[in-house]
Amino acid sequence: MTTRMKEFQTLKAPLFVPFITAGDPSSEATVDLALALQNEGASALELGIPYSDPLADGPVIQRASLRALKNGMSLEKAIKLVSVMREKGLTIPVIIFTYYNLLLQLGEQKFFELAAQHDIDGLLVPDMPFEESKELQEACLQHDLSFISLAAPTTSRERLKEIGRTAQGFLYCISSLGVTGTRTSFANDLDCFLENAKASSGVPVLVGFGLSSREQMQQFEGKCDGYIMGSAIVKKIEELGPELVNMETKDKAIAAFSDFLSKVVPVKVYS
Amino acid sequence: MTTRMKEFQTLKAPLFVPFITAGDPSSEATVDLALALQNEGASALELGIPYSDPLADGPVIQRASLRALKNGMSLEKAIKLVSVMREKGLTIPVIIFTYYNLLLQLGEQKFFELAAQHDIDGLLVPDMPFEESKELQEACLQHDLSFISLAAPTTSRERLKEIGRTAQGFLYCISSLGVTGTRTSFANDLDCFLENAKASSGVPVLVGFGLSSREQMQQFEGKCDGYIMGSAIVKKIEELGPELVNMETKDKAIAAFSDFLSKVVPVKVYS
Amino acid sequence: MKTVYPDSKGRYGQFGGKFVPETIMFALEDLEKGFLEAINDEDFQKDLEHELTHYSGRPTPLTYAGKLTERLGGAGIYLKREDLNHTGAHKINNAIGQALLSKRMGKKKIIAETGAGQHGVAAATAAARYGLECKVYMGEEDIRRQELNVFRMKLLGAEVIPVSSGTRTLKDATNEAIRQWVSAVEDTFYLIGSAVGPHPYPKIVKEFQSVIGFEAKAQYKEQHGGKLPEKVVACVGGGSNAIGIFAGFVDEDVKLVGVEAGGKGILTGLHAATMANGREGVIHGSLTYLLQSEEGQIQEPYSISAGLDYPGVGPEHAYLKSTQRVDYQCITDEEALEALNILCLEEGILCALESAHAVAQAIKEAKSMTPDENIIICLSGRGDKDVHTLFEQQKEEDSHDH
Amino acid sequence: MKTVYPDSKGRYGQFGGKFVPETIMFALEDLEKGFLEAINDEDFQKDLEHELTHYSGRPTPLTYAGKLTERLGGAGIYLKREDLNHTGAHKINNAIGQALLSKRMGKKKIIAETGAGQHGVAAATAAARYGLECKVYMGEEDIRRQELNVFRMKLLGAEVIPVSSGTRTLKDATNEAIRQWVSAVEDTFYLIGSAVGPHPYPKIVKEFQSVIGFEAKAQYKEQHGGKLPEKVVACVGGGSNAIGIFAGFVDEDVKLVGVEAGGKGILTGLHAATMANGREGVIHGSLTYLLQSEEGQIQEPYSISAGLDYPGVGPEHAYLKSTQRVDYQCITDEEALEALNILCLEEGILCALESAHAVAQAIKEAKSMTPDENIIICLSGRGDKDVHTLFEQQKEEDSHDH
Ligand SMILES: Cc1ncc(COP(=O)(O)O)c(C=O)c1O
Ligand SMILES: Cc1ncc(COP(=O)(O)O)c(C=O)c1O
Repeated sequence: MTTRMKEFQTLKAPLFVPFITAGDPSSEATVDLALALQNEGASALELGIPYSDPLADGPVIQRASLRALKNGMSLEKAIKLVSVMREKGLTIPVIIFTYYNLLLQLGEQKFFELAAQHDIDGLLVPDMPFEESKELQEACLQHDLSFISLAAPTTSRERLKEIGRTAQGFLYCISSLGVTGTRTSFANDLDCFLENAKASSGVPVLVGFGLSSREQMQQFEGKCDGYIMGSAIVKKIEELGPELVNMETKDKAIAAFSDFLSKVVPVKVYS
Repeated sequence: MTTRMKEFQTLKAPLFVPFITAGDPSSEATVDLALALQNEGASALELGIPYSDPLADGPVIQRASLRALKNGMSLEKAIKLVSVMREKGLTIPVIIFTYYNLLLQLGEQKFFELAAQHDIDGLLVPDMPFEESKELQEACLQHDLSFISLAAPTTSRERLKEIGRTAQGFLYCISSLGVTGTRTSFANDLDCFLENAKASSGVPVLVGFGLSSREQMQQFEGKCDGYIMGSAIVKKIEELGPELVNMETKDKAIAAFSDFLSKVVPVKVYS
Repeated sequence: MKTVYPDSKGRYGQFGGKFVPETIMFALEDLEKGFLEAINDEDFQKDLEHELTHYSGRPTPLTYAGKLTERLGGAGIYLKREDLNHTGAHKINNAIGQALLSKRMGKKKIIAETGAGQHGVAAATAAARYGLECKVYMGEEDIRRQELNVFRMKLLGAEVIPVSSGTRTLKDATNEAIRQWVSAVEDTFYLIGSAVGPHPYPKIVKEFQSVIGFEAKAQYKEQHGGKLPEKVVACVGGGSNAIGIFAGFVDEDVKLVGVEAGGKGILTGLHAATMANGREGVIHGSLTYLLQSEEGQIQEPYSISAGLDYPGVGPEHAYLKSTQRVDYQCITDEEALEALNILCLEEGILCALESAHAVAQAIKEAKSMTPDENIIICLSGRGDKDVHTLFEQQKEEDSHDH
Repeated sequence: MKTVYPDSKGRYGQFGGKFVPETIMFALEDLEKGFLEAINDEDFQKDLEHELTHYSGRPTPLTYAGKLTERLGGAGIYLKREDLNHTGAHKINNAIGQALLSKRMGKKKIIAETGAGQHGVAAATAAARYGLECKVYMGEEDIRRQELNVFRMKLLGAEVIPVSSGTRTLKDATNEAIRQWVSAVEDTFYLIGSAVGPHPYPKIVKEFQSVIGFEAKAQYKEQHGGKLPEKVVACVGGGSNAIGIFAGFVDEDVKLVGVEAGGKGILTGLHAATMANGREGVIHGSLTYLLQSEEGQIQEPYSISAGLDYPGVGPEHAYLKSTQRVDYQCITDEEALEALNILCLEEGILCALESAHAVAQAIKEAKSMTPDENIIICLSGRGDKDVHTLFEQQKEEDSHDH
């Protein structure tokens, strides 16, 4: 585990982990957005790698992926971009969110080398369930990276125990069935699920998938250690896209983004 | 048998029986054409009744049928037209050439009444083969009409004997397989067929189907008693059609028709 | 009650016969001789059965339509699945039979008529399989409307010959095929597509289609402890699928229903309801019921299903109507379309528009029958060929709705 | 030599597995449990067999292609006639199996993906027959190209849902179906269309398609005094028809050949030759050979036959390639078209463009074999669906000629 991640784990609840897609609307903007997120209280950053076939993502992140792919973004470039962020002052942990195939094609060896060189803290592979991930999880351990595991309301209690037991960094609890994207109602037995998750794991338990407002987060207050927010943020970036890539409007756009964030980041967030 | 038909049977070879479609290009023209045919040496006239589905006819007569149908020609009207021809001086036998269905719908009774009223001499039903025609043949006999039978090169010798034996008016020997229409070569064993036909029948044996020139007829010289000519004549009528229905050009067209006939009627024809 | 027709003249009562030019009489006699020899030849029967089984995929199933039955709440519905035949309809039974007969008679060339192209494709298929040269006569109007079927026949190696006479449709193509046969009888076999035409064609086609009825009967009996169904329903264009399935049941105590195309309704004049609305007449060499003018000119029929719009009907049907052995009914375009939809939704079977007429009639009749009674429908063909028509129909309706 | 894969993780050697979001892991486990229970349940097996026999028309024939064999002058050619199935291809075997499984598992709703619409129609068909609600995900691009198949699915009562993500084709429709499944796993069954996807799908699809192979084997043996053919050839898109027919022969001494779509030629980059030209990667939850960019973005494949242009391939094929048990070859568009034509002309069978790839490969191989050797080709489907493509192709060629 990196020091950054260790620090992250000691932060007071509620933690806040936003997701953005690397390269959307541009590499430069991604750096600025990451910094803005940190400024507005992000505890860590999930940096999504654009993929042609993002099985776990809804339309908002699908569109972001397409835009980023058009900009030539790749797993390797995204990792390298983190060094730029660090140079500009990013200190929170960065978790690379990538579909397995991209990792497979880059090669695990190469990935770990790049991750070390560019100050990466964690890895999340949304299409690599627990059963398939043992080896990769161990390799991450060896390379000081946190392999972020996911659990869903449909995950059986036994599995949840196993997942929780070996979880690194934090445990990503999926708040609803379906893909990423903002939604208004959540799985019913979520409370019970979160209780079990917390009971089984020694790392912070974060809730994500479909969170788009402070009010939604408040439903989970006390039942988890923090929140992950993706589509709502990516959607805002989509809106601001043209302004973000225009030198003249960029600053105004970042300000608007920060303003938006200030309204959604969970209250009492440590910053 | 009518007196006209009896007289016809005594004419010296070669007999010449032209075919025209009633109502093509108009009822009036049909009368004029019939008279022109008589003038140019026709021994009898086959008056074709237009039909929607003329199974035994080639394209030339099919087209004539369509034209005549458009002019509203029917079996009944065609029969009545013969009275007009007679008034204008037609003395040769007239044979009604009709597909069976038209006769069936008119009703045999009605047909015989009309035939008697309008000086019809014979009946030819191209889709009524020997087996099916016994009753009709007898009915014709009773009504003094000659029922014209057909024989083909493919007709077996036995059948030919039967057909010949009961033939009325004349025996129509089909010179080639296929439908009506001008053609250049004829069935091979035609000589043999005609010999058998002559041997088996007591009426004149006429050859038809596909004859279009004097030269073709000469091939059969001495082997038959005469010729039937259809498509070649109907084609000429088709050509002259517009002129035949125009009062101003009608006489010229009839003259042209007569001129054409003078070149195709068999030589040494009795007139 | 055993059937004894047709008589030696090819008559079914007053119907049928051979009303053809003398030039083909010889060929018809030759054909009858060849046919009788063939069906009495064990080797021929074996070949035929082999091909039906191993090439066309017979026996076709008898499918119980459970959901449809439940929806109707009356008689049980069984479907004789001719749609599962190679090329998608019962037509191939006959095409294979006649093509094998042609081969046995030493005729290397076949000719056929076609309307929408179904029989043309079946004939071309059999010709390809048995190494025969094939010419298909098709009305110019039909060629224009059915370019894909024309293309398909060509793929199968057949020559498609446009017919420009008359109304340029099926009846004219049939006339032309007969005319052309006349001029080539020696080496050419005329492969007719339905139980129509001069004797012995209706008999031949019935023979080759009767496999439908005998199979269905055996299958039904096996599924029902030897009992017979109460009713058998089939659509009637020329009448080959109907006569084929009836063949298994006509000598039994089973009600038979033939369904003609009522088109836009009998009163509109736009229909192909030959037996409901035709008069006795001669078409394609056969005396039968016929749609015709007062004076006897043959009229163009209409139906949404191309396979039913024949102005005549096979002579045996005319006879079965005259003896009241078979009940003939009409189904309109609209009713057929609805039945097609229902069958699709309930059983996942997209049937031919022709067959949908039989389905529609069965739906009507099932409702007034009891659940212990059963109806077999002859599902003569699949609806793939009709999807385009249905699609256009839908678009039209949609546009009316707005 | 008995097959023992997949292992408990769904792996065929290094291939296969379940690379899916955690949210569906539960559903996959549930599915595997349900599947294993079903196939060990005699009643289920009886139901399945009943439906295959009495609804879809199995067994499909094994047709000896005598004229084709003679023309080639080499090995004898036999055709396993999946084209004679209800809806015209092997796809229905699997759709019926999975739909019955869905019903047995108490799931009243099914979802399916479709490319050109073949599997969508099969799924909608089975859904109608078994009273399931059906949603079919289809790329917007494919919807535009295949409006008649879309219409057909609607006729069958299915809802067709346009997918606008990615390239708006099959792979995206599959992604979307999986995504949607995630959000409705409780009452919804995902009916996948080929031997692809996360475990246990490849296993399930193989199970339901293996009827092809076992039938073919029994039929061949019966026709040949218990002997086996020398070779079995099948086309490979996702690989379901191939894995189905191979299932009957993989444990025997029979050469197996899988045929991928070579498109316009491997060198042009326009092809769907996943195994010839792809690298290991993950698609739709399965580790397999995959057409992808250097960096791992999935690439759009190309083939004239819509059913073969899948960028991945079932994991068992990847494994069978790695062990060299099966020989995988490529056939170009042009070769497939020629084979389709030849089969049409020689046997009167218009096969699907997909199947034509297998025919083309068999034609190549037959020539270098001896007349006492035999090849079975899996004729996976009929070509009716392709007539329009062939027609346009022909028009294009004709215009080049002038
Ligand atoms: C599927 C189908 N059913 C029925 C018919 C009507 O023909 P018949 O009355 O000869 O069975 C046709 C004719 O093309 C057809 O294609
Ligand atoms: C007729 C036919 N054959 C083959 C295929 C390819 O699928 P698979 O490789 O799963 O058999 C398809 C797919 O649509 C098809 O329709």
